[in-house]
Amino acid sequence: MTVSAATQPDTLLSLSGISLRIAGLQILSDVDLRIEPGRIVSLIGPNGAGKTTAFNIISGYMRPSAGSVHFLGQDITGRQPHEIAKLGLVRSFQRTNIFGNCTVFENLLTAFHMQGRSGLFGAIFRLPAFQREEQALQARTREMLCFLELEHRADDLAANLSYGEQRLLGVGIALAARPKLLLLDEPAAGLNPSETEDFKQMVRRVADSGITILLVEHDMHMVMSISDYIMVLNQGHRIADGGPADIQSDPEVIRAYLGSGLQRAEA
Amino acid sequence: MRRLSFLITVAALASLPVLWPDPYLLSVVAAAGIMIIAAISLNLLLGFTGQLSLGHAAFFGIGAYTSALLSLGFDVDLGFSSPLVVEPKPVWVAFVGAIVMASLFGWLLGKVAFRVRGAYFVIVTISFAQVMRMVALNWVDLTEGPMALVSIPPLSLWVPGEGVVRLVSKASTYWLVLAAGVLAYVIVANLVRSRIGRAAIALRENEVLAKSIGIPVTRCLIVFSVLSAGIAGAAGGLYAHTVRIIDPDVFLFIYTITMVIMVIAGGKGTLAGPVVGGLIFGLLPEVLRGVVAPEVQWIIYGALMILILLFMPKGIVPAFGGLIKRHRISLRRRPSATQGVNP
Amino acid sequence: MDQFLQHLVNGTVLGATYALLGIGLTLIFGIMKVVNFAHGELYAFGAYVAYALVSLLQMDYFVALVLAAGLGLILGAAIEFLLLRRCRLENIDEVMLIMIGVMIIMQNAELLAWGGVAKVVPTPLPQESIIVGGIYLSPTRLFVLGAAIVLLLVFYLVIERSRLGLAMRSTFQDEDAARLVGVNVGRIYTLTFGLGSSLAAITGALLAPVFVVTPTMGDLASLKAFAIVILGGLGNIRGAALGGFALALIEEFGAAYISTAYRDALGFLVILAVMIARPQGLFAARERVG
Amino acid sequence: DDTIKIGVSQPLTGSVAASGTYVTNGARLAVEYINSEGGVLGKSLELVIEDNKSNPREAVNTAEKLILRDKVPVMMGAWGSTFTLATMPKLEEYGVPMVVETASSSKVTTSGNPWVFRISPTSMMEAQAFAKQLSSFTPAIKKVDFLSVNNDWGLGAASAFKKVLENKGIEVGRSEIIAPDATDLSAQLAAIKNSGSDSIIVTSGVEQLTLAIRQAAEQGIKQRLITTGGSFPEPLVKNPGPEGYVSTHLLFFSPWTADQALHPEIAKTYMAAWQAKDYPFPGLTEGFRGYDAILTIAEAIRVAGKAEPEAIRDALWKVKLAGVNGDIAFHKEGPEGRESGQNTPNIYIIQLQDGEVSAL
Amino acid sequence: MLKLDDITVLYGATVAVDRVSLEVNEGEFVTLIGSNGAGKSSTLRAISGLEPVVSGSIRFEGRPITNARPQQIVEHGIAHCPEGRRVFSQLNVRENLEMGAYCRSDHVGIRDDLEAMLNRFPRLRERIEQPAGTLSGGEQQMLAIARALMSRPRLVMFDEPSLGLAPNFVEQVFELTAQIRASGTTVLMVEQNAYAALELCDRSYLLETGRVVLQGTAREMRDNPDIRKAYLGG
Ligand SMILES: Nc1ncnc2c1ncn2[C@@H]1O[C@H](COP(=O)(O)OP(=O)(O)OP(=O)(O)O)[C@@H](O)[C@H]1O
Ligand SMILES: Nc1ncnc2c1ncn2[C@@H]1O[C@H](COP(=O)(O)OP(=O)(O)OP(=O)(O)O)[C@@H](O)[C@H]1O
Ligand SMILES: CC(C)C[C@H](N)C(=O)O
Ligand SMILES: [Mg+2]
Ligand SMILES: [Mg+2]
Repeated sequence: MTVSAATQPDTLLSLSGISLRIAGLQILSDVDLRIEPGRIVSLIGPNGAGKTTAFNIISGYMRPSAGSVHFLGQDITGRQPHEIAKLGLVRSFQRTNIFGNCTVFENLLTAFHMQGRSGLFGAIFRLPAFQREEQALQARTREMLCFLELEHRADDLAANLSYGEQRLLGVGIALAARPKLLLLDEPAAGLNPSETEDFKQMVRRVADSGITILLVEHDMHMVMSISDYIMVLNQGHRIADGGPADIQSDPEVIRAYLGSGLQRAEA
Repeated sequence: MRRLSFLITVAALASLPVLWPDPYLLSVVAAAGIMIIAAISLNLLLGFTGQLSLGHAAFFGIGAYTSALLSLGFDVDLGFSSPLVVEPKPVWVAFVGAIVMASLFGWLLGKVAFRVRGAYFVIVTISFAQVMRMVALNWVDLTEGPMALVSIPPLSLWVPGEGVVRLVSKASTYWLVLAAGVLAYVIVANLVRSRIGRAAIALRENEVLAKSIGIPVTRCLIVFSVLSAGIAGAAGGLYAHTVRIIDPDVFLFIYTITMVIMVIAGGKGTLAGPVVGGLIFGLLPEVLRGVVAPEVQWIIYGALMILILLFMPKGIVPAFGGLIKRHRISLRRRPSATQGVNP
Repeated sequence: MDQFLQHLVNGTVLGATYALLGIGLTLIFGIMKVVNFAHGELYAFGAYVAYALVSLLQMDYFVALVLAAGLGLILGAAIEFLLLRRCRLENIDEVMLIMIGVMIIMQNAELLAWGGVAKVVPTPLPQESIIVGGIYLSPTRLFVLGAAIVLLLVFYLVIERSRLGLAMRSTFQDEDAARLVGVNVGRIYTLTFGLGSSLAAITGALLAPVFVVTPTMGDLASLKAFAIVILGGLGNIRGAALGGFALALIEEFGAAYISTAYRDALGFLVILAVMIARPQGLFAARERVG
Repeated sequence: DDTIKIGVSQPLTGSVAASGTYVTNGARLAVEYINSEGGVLGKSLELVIEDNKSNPREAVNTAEKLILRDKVPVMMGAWGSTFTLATMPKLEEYGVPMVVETASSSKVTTSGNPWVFRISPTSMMEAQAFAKQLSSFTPAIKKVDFLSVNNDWGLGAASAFKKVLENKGIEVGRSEIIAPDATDLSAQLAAIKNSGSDSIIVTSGVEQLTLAIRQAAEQGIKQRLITTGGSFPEPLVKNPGPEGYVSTHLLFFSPWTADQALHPEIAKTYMAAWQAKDYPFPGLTEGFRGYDAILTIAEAIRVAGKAEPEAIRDALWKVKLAGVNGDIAFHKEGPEGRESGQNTPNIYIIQLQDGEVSAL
Repeated sequence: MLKLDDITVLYGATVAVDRVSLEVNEGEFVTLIGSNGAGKSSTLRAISGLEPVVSGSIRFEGRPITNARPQQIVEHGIAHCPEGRRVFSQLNVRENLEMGAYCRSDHVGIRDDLEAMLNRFPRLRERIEQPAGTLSGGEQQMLAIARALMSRPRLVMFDEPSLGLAPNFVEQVFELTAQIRASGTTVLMVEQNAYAALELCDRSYLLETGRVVLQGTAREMRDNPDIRKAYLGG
């Protein structure tokens, strides 16, 4: 199944047999995953299970010791992050990542990098094509600001935003890169329940606009209510996968991960 | 508005030789101007990509030596059967050769150096400049070593009605440097306010994030490295043909330091920074000369530098320009925003 | 063979002093992250202290050594307290430039005080070399070697094994967190910078009778110290010591068997090679990637 | 104006700072002396001193400053052959004469610059003077190695000495080059150590001479050291080296044998003034160059009757003067029509043994 | 035990904490809740001396500690487990824990406490020689908590200790805070997870844009309709 998954036409991303060892530690062992377009998939698991590491491997920041990653039918294992991003696979980060000394507007304008074409000469000589493109990118940046509801912050330095706004901006930067597949690493961490609710709505909107989402999140309330499909990692192994209902009742998942925290998520 | 004030400034600068035709003054300002061009090129790397090159004098020196050697001609025995003989070339050909050669080294160093970042990058660039200095010092057949390359021809220009004139007068040197400086400024200004300029800034601010949105970090750095080296090489070429002597000490660390001082004190990552910093620190020694002993001049120079940094940590231009709002607070690291090791 | 051993000995002696310079800078640059281009000036300062005390005040050389270390400590601490404290590592370039300012000031102050003429510090030890199996060992250089090795050990133990060393490393990794566990961060800053400076100064004083004392002697010393720290892996004391010996031996053997002219270039060439082959530095620890 | 400016370009910092400082001090003494005697043409002399930082590019810079900014009508400089050669085109560009007090490369006077007047000897003159005394060395010199600084002076001196010594049938061995600012010469010395020569001719500034002698002793180098260029390494006076060890030095003024100088009274005036200022004793062997050069310039201004560049240049040809080193007068050298002036100075060879100096 | 009187904290011109007064009694468990940017972390930072207080006063056990140096405050018996973990990334787990006991000098006691921490967090024992920077987010959080406890504080302040932790571990951490409190240590906690916060604590303060807008017992707060709406998500 795993090998053929890569070649199945309706597969956007597939991991087959991904393993990683660092300094004698087995961080990931033979992980398989298949994501179909248009869905919201979640990756959950206890701390240190290897979720962020899996993201790092998918997005090209780390190289697996074994296994391969296919995106849109291409083998992207070991490619550079920026090459992978070009193909339409973009991630956000567990720790907030923004361009701190740039304004919010500049942050987003920069994030539209891949939508631009103009080169060195166009820039130096300010050719008409260059000027047109600049205009267009600025317009799109303003649209994105509206989508994120950050218009009033446009000219503030990103570093001066509150934590929640920074997380939002982080996601906005990833969105601006126009991904086909968006990887979100704990986007709701540090948001309070009502903020999380708003955020969840935003993720829905993004998904509705045709972007496939792979989510890592410890907020079970959000995960269970939003995901089409969930995979659970524990100590680098996949211990379960399926729909939210299956996962919530899986005894192993409850033992290793959910604990009684689940009840609270359902409250 | 911005364009207008820019034009007025240029016009004012261009009229200096008419208003104040003292050859000594002009030569001092021209010399500062050459360093300013070098500082502008350094700012491209340091200010916009955030990569601190402390071997920048190497590109300056390579430009100077290339231009000088091509215009003087040389023959060296490379250990093959026949020696390599290069006939003297016209000065402008030599000058273009200098830019090409410096850019080439910029590319080479970029390839090597950008495998590493931060302090390691700094040390690679320092090492590069040191090695270049040793070559210039010891490859006596080519460079004359510590004996210096002398009698380098001046640049010349075809003037309608007068034919080809050698640009030896202090005023013509001044205008030449001014023209080159304006060109360098405009290139850099246009470059950084573009998609590729933003990419560089992105990578200065947060490399991990820049990669994630598809910015080809290495290629972007190399482009900037090549351009920066090319401009520095042009400054070196200008230097060679105006001072008309060049020795291995142009590779000395202190020249890089001078450029760094100009950029950071002026305000790195701002367009006007290197110009303002360059004017202050390029002309300061001249202003102080005659007032106090040379050592005291330098002590004042150092002290002024420290004071500027203590009171205007972002440099002069941002401090006065109000372009960027109060930075001290925002730069305080917020724990969540910076630790980029673990994305 | 004699020649080879002679070079080995010369290289080792030089290496010990490089190692001292290197670990001094490791404290300041590797651990504190201050790009300290004045390090070489503190080295020159130590040499001038030795000159002033020994040649002018006719003081005993060994007393002068101790005083050089002490004055280096005080000067370094003063620099940190007066200049760096205000901008506490907020901006690496700013701190670097302040230290360049210090470098310019110190170098010219030396020039003002002593002139550009090289100064000679007489050695207190016999000038006649000891000959062991055809190898010439100058007593002065042997003393330098011994002193350097003792200092290296002491500092290694302090930084890697003591509570103070742990506090130093913590402080520069996360200042606020260090405060929160009760570290007097200000004192650690001043002390670390002072100790690093003191090492530079004592190295200068140790080498003063071996070479001559000039106002520009610090320039190359700074660059080499950086090279050593990088070669050893940033912030790694053992690495810096090994880096010091490595650089000196490369220079010595390179000069002997390849080219004397390119002696100083060799060290830098090796750095370029190391950076291309192993960007993390020769002895550096692995870090989490990505 | 009631002063006449004289531009001085000397290395006050950098690799040969010691010598530049000595020469500048000598020049200062001469100016004090002349001014105390009433000056020149009723005006007092004023030195405008610029540091050329032991670097040829800086030397050019200083010349421009002195000529354009301070408008000096005549210069003295620039100690090193390399610095002097670099400065020379500026002399021609602005038409200002310079008295060269130290530089020894033949190129200074043969390259056809009519604004250059040299009072110091060329390396060839030194080599020839040395050759005349070869018989007084015991054991005799059979094979020599060279340790030379990597510049016009060091390389020029090595080739002049080689040519002369080879003519005398002496074998020439290794030639080791040192960078002008090197402090560790052990690798070069190690290369020479077992070369089978009996003498090493060392050409460099006083700093490197000091290092070479000390490091040679540390490494147990057996050869006899012979230094050229007129510097006398300071520490030798205090720490004369191992017992019985002889070093040989080519000097152009020997303070130990001042009474044997051609004009002992001038030499003594100079020495007294030097000692009155408490300048270091070994500097005497170099300070006289500045002293003699200023005497020469002052005399030329007197002959010219006005302090203008061209007049001073023409007058320099007519100068006949008694100096510390001996008689000073210029003969023509270099391509016809563009000759430079060259003086024929005296050269002394002294030997140092157990702290005692003797003339050869 | 701890008493804040009208304290104000500024960042440049931004008022982060605006005349906040609050009180924590010996043996109590108090929480601070409020949305992002409300000034919760800044309040804790002011208590532990990391941010200067421009007006107002802070007293601990009757002694004034306003603007005292952080290390004095630690010595007085207040530990602060900061927001965002802040472990010493290049020190290994053991060294991080040793640093936690920096202001103590009872070697035997430190050793026992270290052992106790490793028993409580077996995960840390597995990673004892690993540089803290390479730990996963959750592992770092455990380390930060353990490090704070190593100083044997009488009052411990946690700043969002559950951030980034897996549900079962959040559970454990909250149990741990309860245990800590049960063992006689006073606890002041900032927490986004308002459900949990209000379940655990005795009393709570609600901060909004730098001010205390509401305070009361856990029960009162839970029952407050505004709080239910804004912070409990419905
Ligand atoms: N460079 C490294 N060296 C050693 N161990 C590492 C390295 N990188 C990651 N690890 C280990 O790999 C494991 C997985 O880490 P990862 O960050 O992927 O966890 P995670 O599932 O994202 O956890 P969390 O939910 O806490 O963020 C952890 O135990 C971590 O300590
Ligand atoms: N270093 C800083 N520089 C400038 N402003 C800051 C800084 N730190 C915090 N602020 C601002 O101070 C205010 C209070 O911040 P604080 O971190 O105390 O909030 P918080 O309640 O802890 O929020 P969160 O739940 O997001 O952690 C916010 O508006 C924030 O933007
Ligand atoms: C000392 C002198 C005899 C020579 C001088 N140093 C020169 O370079 O020519
Ligand atoms: Mg994670
Ligand atoms: Mg907070």
